[in-house]
Amino acid sequence: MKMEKMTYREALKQGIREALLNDERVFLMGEDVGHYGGAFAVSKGLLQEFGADRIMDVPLSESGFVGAGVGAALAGMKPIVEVMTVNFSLLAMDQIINNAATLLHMSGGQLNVPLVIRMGCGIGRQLAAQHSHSWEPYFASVPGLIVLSVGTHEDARGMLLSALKSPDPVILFEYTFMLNMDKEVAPDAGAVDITKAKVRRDGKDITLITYGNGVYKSLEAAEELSSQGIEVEVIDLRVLRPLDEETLLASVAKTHRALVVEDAWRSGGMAAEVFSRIIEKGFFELDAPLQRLCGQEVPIPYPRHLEEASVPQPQDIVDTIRKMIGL
Amino acid sequence: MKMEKMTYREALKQGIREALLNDERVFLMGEDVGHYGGAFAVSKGLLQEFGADRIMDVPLSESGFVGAGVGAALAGMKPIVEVMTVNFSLLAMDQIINNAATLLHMSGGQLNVPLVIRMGCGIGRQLAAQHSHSWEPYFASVPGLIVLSVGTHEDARGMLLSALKSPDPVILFEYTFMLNMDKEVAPDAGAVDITKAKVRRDGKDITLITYGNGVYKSLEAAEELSSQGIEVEVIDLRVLRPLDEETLLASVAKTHRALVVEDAWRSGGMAAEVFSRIIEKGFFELDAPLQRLCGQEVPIPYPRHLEEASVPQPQDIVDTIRKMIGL
Amino acid sequence: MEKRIKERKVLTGEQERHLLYQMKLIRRFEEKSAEQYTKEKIRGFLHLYIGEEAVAVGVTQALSAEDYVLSTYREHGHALARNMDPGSIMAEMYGKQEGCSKGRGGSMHLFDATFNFYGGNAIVAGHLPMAVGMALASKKQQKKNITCCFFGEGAAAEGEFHEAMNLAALWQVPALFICENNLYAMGTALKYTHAMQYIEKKGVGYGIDSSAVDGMDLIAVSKAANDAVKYIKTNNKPYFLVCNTYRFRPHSMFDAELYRDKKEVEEWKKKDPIPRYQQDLINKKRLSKKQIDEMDKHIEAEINKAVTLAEEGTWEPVEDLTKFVYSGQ
Amino acid sequence: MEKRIKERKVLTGEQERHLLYQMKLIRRFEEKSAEQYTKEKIRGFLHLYIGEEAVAVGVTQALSAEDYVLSTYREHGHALARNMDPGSIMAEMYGKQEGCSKGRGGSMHLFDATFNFYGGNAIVAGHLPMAVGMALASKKQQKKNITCCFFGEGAAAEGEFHEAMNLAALWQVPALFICENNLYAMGTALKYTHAMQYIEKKGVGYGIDSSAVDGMDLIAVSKAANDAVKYIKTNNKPYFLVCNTYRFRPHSMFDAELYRDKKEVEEWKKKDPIPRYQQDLINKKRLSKKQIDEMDKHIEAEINKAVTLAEEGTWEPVEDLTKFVYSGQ
Ligand SMILES: Cc1ncc(C[n+]2csc(CCOP(=O)(O)OP(=O)(O)O)c2C)c(N)n1
Ligand SMILES: Cc1ncc(C[n+]2csc(CCOP(=O)(O)OP(=O)(O)O)c2C)c(N)n1
Ligand SMILES: [Mg+2]
Ligand SMILES: [Mg+2]
Repeated sequence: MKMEKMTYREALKQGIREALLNDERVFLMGEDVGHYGGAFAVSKGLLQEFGADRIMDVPLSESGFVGAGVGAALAGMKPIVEVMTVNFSLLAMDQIINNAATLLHMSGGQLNVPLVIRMGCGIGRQLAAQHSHSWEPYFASVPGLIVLSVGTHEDARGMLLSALKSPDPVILFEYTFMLNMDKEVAPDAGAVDITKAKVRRDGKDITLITYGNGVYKSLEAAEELSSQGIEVEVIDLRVLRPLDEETLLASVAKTHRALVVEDAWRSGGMAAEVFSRIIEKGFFELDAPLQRLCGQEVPIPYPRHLEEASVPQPQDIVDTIRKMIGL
Repeated sequence: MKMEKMTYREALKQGIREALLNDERVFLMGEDVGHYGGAFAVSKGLLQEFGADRIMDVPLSESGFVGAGVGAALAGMKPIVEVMTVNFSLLAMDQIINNAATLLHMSGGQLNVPLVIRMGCGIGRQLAAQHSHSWEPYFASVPGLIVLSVGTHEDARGMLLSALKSPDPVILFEYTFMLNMDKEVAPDAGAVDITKAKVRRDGKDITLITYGNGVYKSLEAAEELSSQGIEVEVIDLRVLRPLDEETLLASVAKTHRALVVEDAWRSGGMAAEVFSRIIEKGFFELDAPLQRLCGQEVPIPYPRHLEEASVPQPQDIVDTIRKMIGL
Repeated sequence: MEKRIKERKVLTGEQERHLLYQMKLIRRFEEKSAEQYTKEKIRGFLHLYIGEEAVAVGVTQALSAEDYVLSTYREHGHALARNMDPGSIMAEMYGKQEGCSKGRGGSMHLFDATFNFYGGNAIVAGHLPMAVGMALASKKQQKKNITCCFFGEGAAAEGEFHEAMNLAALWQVPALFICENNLYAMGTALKYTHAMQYIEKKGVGYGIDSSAVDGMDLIAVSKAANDAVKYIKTNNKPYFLVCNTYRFRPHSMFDAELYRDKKEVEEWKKKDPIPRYQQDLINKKRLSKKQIDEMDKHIEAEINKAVTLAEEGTWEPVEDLTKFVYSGQ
Repeated sequence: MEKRIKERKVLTGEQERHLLYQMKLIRRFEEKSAEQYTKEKIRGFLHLYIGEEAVAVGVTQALSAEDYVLSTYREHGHALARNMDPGSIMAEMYGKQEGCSKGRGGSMHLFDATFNFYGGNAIVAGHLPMAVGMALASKKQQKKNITCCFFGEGAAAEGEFHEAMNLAALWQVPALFICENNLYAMGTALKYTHAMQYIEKKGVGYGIDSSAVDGMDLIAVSKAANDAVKYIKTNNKPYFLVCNTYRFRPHSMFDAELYRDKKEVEEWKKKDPIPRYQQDLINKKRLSKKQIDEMDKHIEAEINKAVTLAEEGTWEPVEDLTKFVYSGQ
């Protein structure tokens, strides 16, 4: 496949564009997706290309337009609803959990909700306590949802397309921190598999499990460790719900040690659930306690040095793994 | 101390009454707390006793009145805000997380929010998918909140009083399933310690960690197991945030096995976090994998038999522990 | 509603009798439900619509089969007015697989896609945004149907009401918002819920035309609903209709009714829409004593059939517990 | 606002010059902030208020020191009008410990309890319910202060606006809601945000008296705010004032302004409240050329002092990262 350098932003946009071209039922709605060009310029130009029926600017009313997305999905459309950032998602949480995730069940299987909700997510732009949240774990605990985390450019290009094939609601977390990052992507790369976690780097000494902003940070740390002779297997969870236990357990069965890295608050993060799955089915494979590097238990502070200290950095990963390996 | 038989409902009410008598700044506000007498009759008679300024009926507007509670707390009051049930709390989640839990930090320590939010919670009345939620874990993951789970009559009587002493926001989960249960309580029992988990039953063979609806169910199972010669140590977490690791670790160091029981959905439940704490600091004490009995990954169905199958029952606990012990 | 079309639909005697039949069916169905609740055949929350029948029937008669209907947890009336099978509703309340939601939902969650009946929502005002979205889909698909959304006056205090009304108006979607103002939200009287108690005035803030109607008068509701539907189809805009009504029964089976006077209830019972309409039809010679008897008998038979279906219905096996969480399970 | 008190406060020349001073201070402070942003001294989101100064200054002059003030992420103007120290604000934007929020908050989260300035809220409309609660507390405590809450026209589409307005009206709390209608919510024009674009009409649905004022005219805003405060204190009721204004700058430093015409911006700049008021004072002989120079010099000195304080400020040690999560840490 011919590869091309592309920002994460561009990869996301190409995914949306392809989705809009593929299926007339698809439309994008969200705050500032149209005239403004998207809060992070992801949808820039799409209004001009597809018109106001397919690229809908909505008022500030998260519960309202997410709920409208649920309704439109029920009635035969394939809405992509952008909640500008996860920070505002709490306002729509009732619609997501009590309606989107629950209607199929409450109706005894009659009503499925083929809705995709995209949210910018995460820390890293000095946006402070109300604008730097990592709430993937909340959504990942909800039966009825499929929860995806876009940790790489490949997934930025393809996950939306896969999500749109789902008859059930999908939450797609995108990471604003990565928007300007350039990587090689196949420009005609299509939908990706959204049932599996992915081994992003093979290794034999320890398993590092991560997602989202953690992926490139972990790969960076793994490179550094490799130069020190430690081979880290890096797994990108990708699908936060339902979790792909198999891939995790297979890796732990090989390395016998695991570290989970994430930006989300430590208590109740994805790491806790990953620990539990490994304990339940892979306990006797473990040579040492599982460890986690998570977000600090603090609302994210504004100053750069404190913001950086709030979430694991590549050097923290390197240091932790060296200790775990006994160096 | 003279004991008296009292329903869980009555114990809650006595707590609220005492709080109102103790401090003029305290007032109760929530949907139907006044004229209706409380959705579950907990506040029946209080409007008549304390008047409409202290017992305020509010319109259906969860974000509005919870936010008003935050504001009133900022301005020197001590509001007890009742969110009728946790099922409606998502509508107020932004106020709880982005304001109540975060203002102290964002303001650099200037603004504390001495707010208590009570919510009816849990499963057990055939109220189906939108009315049977167990979302303690969401709140327990939020820095800045103190999260309490009222699993016994003693705590029903005293926890609110303790919560009102906190300068920081407290979420108090009450369990509608227990409202009519009768137990012995000291009628003059006051505030309880809200920093510690509590060993509700001593045992040497296995540690059972639970909270909320799980407490009496677990004690019932423990009695049954005791008659079979297995001594279960039952720990009621009580304080879901910040978790009291010490009590957990001390028990595991004694029994070397642990089971966590809760009604909340399995993925991302409290059990996952409890597992993690034990793994991190007590891994080498463990003789066997930690196990958990949690809510099934399904919106709660209406029919009794399916509802019961959705959460762990005493018999499930007995069976699981027997297997864990190797019987 | 300046531009509202004044033209009236004239009903045949048969149609009129059918509306009476529907109101009576709802009434009897709910009385039976209360009985079955007392026998513990039905559990959970049961919210009766008794007293408000003219609203569901009057509004629903204005709709076509293609229109989408959404309602609250107090939705037996709407489901029956929509011609859903009483048996499938009773079975649902029993929690049986033969129920319209396969027993998963119970009283608060009636769904039947074949009748375009979309619930059965128990989060107050949670369905309003969904209704806007369904209407938006119709507009995008150039369908001719409208979306009709029922909710209480209590719901109008929720932020979702505000957001949904504004979105509907902005997008000019074919949505009919029906506020059933029964003066109470559980035990909280209108005056404690809204600073502006003429709910229809809330339309102003959204540029949505609105009106209020006596919800105890089937003829008035029917006319208002017909007008509203015409308005929506002619103007391609939403409409907001407030039906002022009253529930004769407690909020749910758990309610001790401490918040209202028995006398008030008795006063409202004098406005009972069923005897009123029945008398009206008798006066107009559209209904004979014999027809009434036949109707009542027919209803009794329907109710019995429904109960039998529910009684004989089957329990879903526990092994299927986690079905219906994802599609294709 | 029928019952509105018509009495006018007459300002002295000194007071008038102070208002001009405040507007200019805000303007220069923000121009400096933009500069410092470009130099990467300030990071995160920076939302400038330039163009809207008459609103913050006109409204705030009507308040007393005891009144509570809440605002949005676009709150430098309000903080400065409230007499908070420019240095503590600049230091906050630098992220230094000397900042008004100890550097934890940045531009979007200015707080200063000594000035009864309660932020600095970056969730749109999230502070409206809080404002109602603060006013409620004043009422319960029989304090005489009011709560003043600033927000944008975009915020008025959120459900929180609806809930807060209704609660304030129901409880009759002393709250002044100030909608700064600058015609855009980020890049979304008023017409895409509200079906009813006369925001003040939304008061009707809550039974809240309201009015709109030219927000580019300091005198008009001041009068309207004085009237509103009197109204609130006389009637023990909330009031809703819409100030129609415009932001001259992009929404934030990230905004490419694709959504509006340069010409539109230029048109609005002609209404700039600062030269307008300055000329007005000159015409009225309340202000001399010399006084203007002195004022400008003074402001320059203030700004320089603020920058120096920020530059010389200290970083919080990383070890303190988890401070301020719970009280007493
Ligand atoms: C968001 C939410 N808050 C609270 C409740 C509890 N509750 C159920 S019905 C009800 C009253 C609703 O009143 P109204 O909208 O007037 O409808 P009615 O029951 O009178 O038909 C309340 C408070 C709920 N189901 N959802
Ligand atoms: C709940 C929420 N949704 C979205 C955003 C992103 N956002 C920040 S400011 C803004 C526009 C607000 O417009 P308006 O209320 O008119 O205030 P203005 O910025 O014009 O002063 C948006 C959409 C947010 N901060 N909070
Ligand atoms: Mg009602
Ligand atoms: Mg604006």
